[in-house]
Amino acid sequence: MIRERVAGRSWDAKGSSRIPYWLYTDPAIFAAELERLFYRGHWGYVGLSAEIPNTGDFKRSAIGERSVIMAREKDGDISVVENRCAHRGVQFCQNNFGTAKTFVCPYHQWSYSLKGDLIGLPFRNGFKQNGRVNGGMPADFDLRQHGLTKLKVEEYNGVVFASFDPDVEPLRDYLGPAIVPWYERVFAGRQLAILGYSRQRIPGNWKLMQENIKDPYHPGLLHTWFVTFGLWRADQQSEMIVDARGRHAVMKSQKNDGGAGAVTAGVTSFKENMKLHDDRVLDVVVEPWWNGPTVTMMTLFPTLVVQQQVNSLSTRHIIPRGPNAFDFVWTHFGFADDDAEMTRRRLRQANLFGPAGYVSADDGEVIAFSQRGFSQHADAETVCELDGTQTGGADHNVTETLIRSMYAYYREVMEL
Amino acid sequence: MIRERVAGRSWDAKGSSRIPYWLYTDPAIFAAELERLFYRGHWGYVGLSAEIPNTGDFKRSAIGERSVIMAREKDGDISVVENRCAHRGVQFCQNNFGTAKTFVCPYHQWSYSLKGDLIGLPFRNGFKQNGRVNGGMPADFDLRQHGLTKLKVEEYNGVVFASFDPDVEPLRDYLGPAIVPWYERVFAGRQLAILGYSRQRIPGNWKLMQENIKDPYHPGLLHTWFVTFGLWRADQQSEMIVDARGRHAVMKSQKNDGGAGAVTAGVTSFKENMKLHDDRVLDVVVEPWWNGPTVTMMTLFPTLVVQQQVNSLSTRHIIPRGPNAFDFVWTHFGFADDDAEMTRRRLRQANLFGPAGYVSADDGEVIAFSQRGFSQHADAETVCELDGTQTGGADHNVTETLIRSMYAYYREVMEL
Amino acid sequence: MIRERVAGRSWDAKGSSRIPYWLYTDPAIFAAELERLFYRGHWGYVGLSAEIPNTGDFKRSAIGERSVIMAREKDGDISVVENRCAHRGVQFCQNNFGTAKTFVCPYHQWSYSLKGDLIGLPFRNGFKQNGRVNGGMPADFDLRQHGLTKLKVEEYNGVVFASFDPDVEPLRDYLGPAIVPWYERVFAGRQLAILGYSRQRIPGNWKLMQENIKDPYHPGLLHTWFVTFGLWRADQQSEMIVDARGRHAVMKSQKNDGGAGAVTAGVTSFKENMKLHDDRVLDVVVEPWWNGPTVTMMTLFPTLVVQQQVNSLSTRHIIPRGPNAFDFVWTHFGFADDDAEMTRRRLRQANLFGPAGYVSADDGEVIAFSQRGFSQHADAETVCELDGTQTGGADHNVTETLIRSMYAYYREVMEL
Amino acid sequence: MMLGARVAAEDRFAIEDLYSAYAAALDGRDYDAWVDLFIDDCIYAIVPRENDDRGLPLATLFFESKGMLRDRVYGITQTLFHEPYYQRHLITNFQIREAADGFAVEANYLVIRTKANALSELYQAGRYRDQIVRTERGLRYREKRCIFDSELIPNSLIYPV
Amino acid sequence: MMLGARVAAEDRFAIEDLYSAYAAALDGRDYDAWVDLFIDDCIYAIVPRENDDRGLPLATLFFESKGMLRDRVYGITQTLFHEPYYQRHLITNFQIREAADGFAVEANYLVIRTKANALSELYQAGRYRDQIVRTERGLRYREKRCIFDSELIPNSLIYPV
Amino acid sequence: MMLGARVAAEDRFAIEDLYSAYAAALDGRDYDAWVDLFIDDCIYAIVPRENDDRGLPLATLFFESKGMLRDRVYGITQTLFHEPYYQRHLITNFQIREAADGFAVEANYLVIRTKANALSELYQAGRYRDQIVRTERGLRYREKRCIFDSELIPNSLIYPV
Ligand code: FES
Ligand code: FES
Ligand code: FES
Ligand SMILES: [Fe+3]
Ligand SMILES: [Fe+3]
Ligand SMILES: [Fe+3]
Repeated sequence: MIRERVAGRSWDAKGSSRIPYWLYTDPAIFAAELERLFYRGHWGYVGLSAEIPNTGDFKRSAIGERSVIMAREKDGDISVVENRCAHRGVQFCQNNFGTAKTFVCPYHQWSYSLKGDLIGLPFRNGFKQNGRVNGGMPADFDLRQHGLTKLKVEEYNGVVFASFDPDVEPLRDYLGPAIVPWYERVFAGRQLAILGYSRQRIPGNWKLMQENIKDPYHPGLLHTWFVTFGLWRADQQSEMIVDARGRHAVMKSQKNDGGAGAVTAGVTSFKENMKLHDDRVLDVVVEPWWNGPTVTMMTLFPTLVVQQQVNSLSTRHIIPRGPNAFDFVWTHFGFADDDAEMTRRRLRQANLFGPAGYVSADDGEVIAFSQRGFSQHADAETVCELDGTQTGGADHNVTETLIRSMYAYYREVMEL
Repeated sequence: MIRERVAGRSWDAKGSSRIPYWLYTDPAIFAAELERLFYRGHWGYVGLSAEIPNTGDFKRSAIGERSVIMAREKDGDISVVENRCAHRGVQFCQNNFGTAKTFVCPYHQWSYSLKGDLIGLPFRNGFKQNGRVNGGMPADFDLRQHGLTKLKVEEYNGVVFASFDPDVEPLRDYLGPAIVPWYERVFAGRQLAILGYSRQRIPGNWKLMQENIKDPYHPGLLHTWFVTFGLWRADQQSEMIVDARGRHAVMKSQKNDGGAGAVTAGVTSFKENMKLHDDRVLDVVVEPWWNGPTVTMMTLFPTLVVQQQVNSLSTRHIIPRGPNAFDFVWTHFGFADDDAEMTRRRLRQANLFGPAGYVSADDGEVIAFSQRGFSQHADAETVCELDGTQTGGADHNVTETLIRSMYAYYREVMEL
Repeated sequence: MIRERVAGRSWDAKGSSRIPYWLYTDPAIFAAELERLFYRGHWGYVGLSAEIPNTGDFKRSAIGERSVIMAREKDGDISVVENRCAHRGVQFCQNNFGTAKTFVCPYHQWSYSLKGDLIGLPFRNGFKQNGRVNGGMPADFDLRQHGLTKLKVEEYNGVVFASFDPDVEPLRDYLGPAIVPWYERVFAGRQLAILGYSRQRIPGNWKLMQENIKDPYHPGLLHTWFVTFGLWRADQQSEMIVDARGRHAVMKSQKNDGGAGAVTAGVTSFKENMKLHDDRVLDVVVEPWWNGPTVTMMTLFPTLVVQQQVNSLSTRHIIPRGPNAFDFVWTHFGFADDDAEMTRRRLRQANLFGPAGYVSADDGEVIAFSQRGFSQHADAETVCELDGTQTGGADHNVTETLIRSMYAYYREVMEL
Repeated sequence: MMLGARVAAEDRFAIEDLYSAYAAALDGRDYDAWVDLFIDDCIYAIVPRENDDRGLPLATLFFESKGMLRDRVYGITQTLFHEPYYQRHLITNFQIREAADGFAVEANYLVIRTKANALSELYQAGRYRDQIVRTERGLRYREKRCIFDSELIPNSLIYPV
Repeated sequence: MMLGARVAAEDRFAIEDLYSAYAAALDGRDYDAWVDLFIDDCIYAIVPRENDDRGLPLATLFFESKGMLRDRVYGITQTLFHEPYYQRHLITNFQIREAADGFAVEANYLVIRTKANALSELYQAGRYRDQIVRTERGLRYREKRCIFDSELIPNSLIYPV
Repeated sequence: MMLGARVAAEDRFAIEDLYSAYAAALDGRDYDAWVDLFIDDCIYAIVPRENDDRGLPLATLFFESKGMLRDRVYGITQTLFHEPYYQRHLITNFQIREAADGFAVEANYLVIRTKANALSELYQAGRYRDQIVRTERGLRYREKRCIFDSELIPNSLIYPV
């Protein structure tokens, strides 16, 4: 009966190391995910505070399949509302960025405050003509009942999260004590500087991107640059950190000099003699705030990835587009007090990332290939059993435990 | 159980002033609409008699999702048949206009009269070879059982309507006494002259266009030209006329000189200082047959809009393309006895209408934005309560009563 | 209850001469077809042995909606495996043709033999670091349980067939004694020479192509070249051969000189005065192996058409793309011992075939028109009653018996 | 067929430059620059190919003076609410014929439309049929007719093509 | 690479005009004008890029004389039943090399297809590989090979590209 | 507006040839030929139009030397696993301005992508903003910026555009 509630599907395998393909392709499962993972009980990434520095600035964003707007109010606070008119449903905001005093819906000019309150509407009290009043809204029409959907909002050291669920737990509790220190390592409250955006539509299920960044097994195998130049591989000091619920994670590691070794034996993607003609792309400079790790890849379930890979920093926003695709929006940033050299460095290293990046273009490709594999064999299942079938963290990167942890949590919340 | 018949949906709200979003997005609802609104009990617009002046002329058109052909027969009558071969389903006609003596299906050359009767087919009686007969259709094969689907047809003062339902009421009864006079005001039997076509595919549910032309609230708010130049606004003598069933309507009004006034207070789309560099687009000349109103916008449920806006005349054909889109085909016309000046005038004023028109391009835009809003929040509902929750006509335009009237009728026919 | 199993549909008409439109458009029916016709109990065409002449050569192909790879192993045998990694589902092969020693999945470098056995995977036994072993697969992980899906394969005189069903009957039994002689007439074991490929995506249900090549009624009516030049028409000695199950068929005939006759009376596609400006396209030379027939069109249910039309030879591979489309891949071939003249002749005659061919471009068109007809009237049915309602073969071509035979078999297997 | 018509190199280049400026103005959203490419007494029409083929006079947009072009610019920047989109023009395969005081030019065009957060889409393909005149400011359009194949317009047409 | 090859301005213009006439003829459905752009002893081939890349001789269409072109015109106007569609050609980025009695020319092309009551669609992208000769009637095609990327043809190919 | 800028015929042709060679190199997968069209000390950037419009410095790819171009060629041929695809470029409507030691050139471009067993798709539309210099080997790119409208990239961008 619970099963009924989730698309009449039943996940028979025990544990979370065998994931049925239909979990990635079934529209009914996807609909249930929107309800249970995106709109209820979870926080969604909306943007960076630095994107709307001034009063009235707004950014159009999304949580799940719903368009939302984050705006900077007079008091400096940030509000997030759904981009949908209370009158007849118009998605009134059609710009990704802008500045406004109020939101006015074009169709009939109902106007809302940036907070989402309905301020007024034309002819609410009718129109006087020949000494009589025509039309108007019913006497009992209550503006307060017809505002925009207001989301719960938390800005946490420069990052804005929101939730359609008024009862969602506080953000720090949501992240949990295991994740918070790593979150605050990157977002310590320093003023951020936006470097720019990359956008891609990946023809695969959104969960595959969460898996990808919870998968420390693949970087040293799929990505030549990682294994060859030692940015990520099995012979490094790594740690896999996960929150108590198993949904969020941090993969941290320490780069080494790369080159041949036990770790590269038989790895076709390793290129022993590879030399860059211009290695400024890898001109890494240690930053004091790193305190050791050269890379921390953070997955904040379900909508966000936070990347620190040497000097390159970005948030990556997951916006699902049905079960078979998602948009992946990269916001590269630095710090307001970076000098020109450091900014140039971050921009150069950005060549490794994004839809064309040396170590991420192929992530989008393999995700697409997985989705195709799923579509051709609905009842098969993946096998995520590297390092066993247990969940939780690990002090090395030869493991799929973070993926198992996520799906253990997923089964619980999805009641599957 | 009735509910079962209509997609297992239940519309709980009372009355017709709150419309659930799923009514615009659910494929099962759409399938039921095709059956109950497009193929049974209703008349559909097919074209204008002037489009097929000569014997054998045909026009390919559509009702709902079915391709139909209207043709001029020898006796001058007009027949309408479904564009689908009785043999193996081929949509045999692949031109929007043409002239033919018979319809011949390309696949096996079954041939039909313009009336839709099966005239003959190759080797019906087999083929004689070596003194014996090969193949042929069974002895009991009855040509009369294998004609094209013939639709019921009525031509009414130059406009051709058809129905898949042989039991549909006569067209004049269908329109009803409240609508007929306004219909005959535009279509008085004068010979029409076709000026040309505009076609657009609007990514929204077909009902949104019926709403748009039953919505006298928006023109003076969304459309700068209307409010600024006084073509349509709240401070005019208007009347909202509706048939007894609530499905058809006429919005009539009388232009004024526009300019600032109570009606423009706080209306951002009003541009007080707007002056046209070349106002020939608004060179309006009163025509005797108007008898007062400068504009009558007629909605003939479910497939047609008839526009008279000053000197510009058009029929607008609604052809649904699934729940999320429809094609909107404009046929601009004048009268055979228009002089060159009047024809030029109608063509100039056409700049206000169609996919690029100053007062209609944005209708397509807001309809698309509504559809997006609906898709992101399946269980919300629109609020059409301007001027109350009652149905019926009105003697002003500050009202959403025509929309409520249409949905009251809709609930009845859809048993929702 | 059986009905439940097949999409809750019920085919009420008796026999197989009236085919309901929903059989061509219902996604649930299509899903059942994949299971029952493409993945179970049937053989699917994969390619020609001549396409992978050398050890390690592979070709990517498809059966139903599953991507498969056929490869030439060291021992010269041909293996066929599903293109889907056992780890996390990646469609690892992204080239239509190539040469490989092993298949390596890019994501985590699991590597497989061409036979589909899992050879190894990185860090299977974990990675030794600081005197301890990190990760690795569970002790009980059995490589043999995690190979690629291996298909049953038979190469039959140069043509490769495969099946996902290990219990499928032997290929010769599958074809049956009525078909085998005609199969072996074209594929006698002579070395084939690949001339090239044509690919088209036809917006119609895959069964319509099987019907088209089981339909000897249309060629002399739809295709001007056939009736005019006598390549195929009703006044020829033809034979319709069908296997015992009714699923496979051969349409054979003997060209004549064409021109006017009883057979062309009233056939609009016949062009009495048509003369080619350059008739080298029809420079036909009889080949000894024909033993009479100038044309044999073979349909091997459900995936293959084999064409011999005078000197032009091709296999045509049917790859369904949902209920409303299929890809149609033509592989034109000759024989390794053809002289240059004969090769040029086959290439010239190829102008009659493929997506642009004089006698096949319009087959794709009418199939698309049928699909449109089906979509607009879900509950109508086709009428395939030329030459009666019986099934089985015929000694003439004025018949739809082969189509009826196929659907009699179809109803049995689909339990409809 | 215009094939082989002789036009001076200078003129060919000037004509190509005019079209490049036209594309750059629209794609760069510099609508005043766009207006500036027409003479005062000009015609600008966007016409579905079917109307043109069948001799039907209706245009999707029909402007008879530079004033009307200015009014359209006002409309798309101030009055027509719409979802903004990028345009990208590809104008190719010119056919040039000398005319009384300038040139009759035809060319094929393709407009790509890109909306925020969406894939680029093929918006409109068609043919320009233009009259170009010499002015002291260089070549300008006296008449520009955009006959478009893409008769089923994807929702709306806001900007000039 | 052809980069830098010197070709007289006159010739460049004449070649561009030939391609413009080619596009205008096909897009305007003037098939006789299209045939007229070839010499009698010509070759016209439409070839999937994969066959060309892999040295496979099969063409989608392969004509070896002007007669065969005429037969095709008869086919598309009289015998091949099909849903009619508009074509719109964009031919760009010419690479021209002088040859014995004319020129070897390559260019990229894109064909947009538009059917009635449907949106325009990207039909075929590819590259022309042509041999052009001087005749007293001007430049004409001796050989035209259309090597197309769009190997998966959207149903059928009726008209020349 | 560049309208009317005077550029010698020779130079216009040489510039067009450079772009034709550029398109031919990429579409023909001759990546060494592509690299060869740049000077050693060059800049090659692929930039989303929104970043360019808003003054944000991030590029999708940003290369500052011929060495980096060579490294990209190594990447796409040796290290980046991807589904191979054809590219087809259409580069049109040049705007040319004389500059110190060469030319500043802008042009519109469209790239069509075709993958095996799939229909061709509109991959990227945008505008080139380039600096071209004279070298003894002919014209070469000193700087090439590809500002693309198609900000939502259909999965990945592997090859140069
Ligand atoms: S829909 Fe927004 S104001 Fe009416
Ligand atoms: S399908 Fe129409 S004649 Fe056979
Ligand atoms: S998915 Fe193939 S190796 Fe991991
Ligand atoms: Fe990765
Ligand atoms: Fe309106
Ligand atoms: Fe056929």
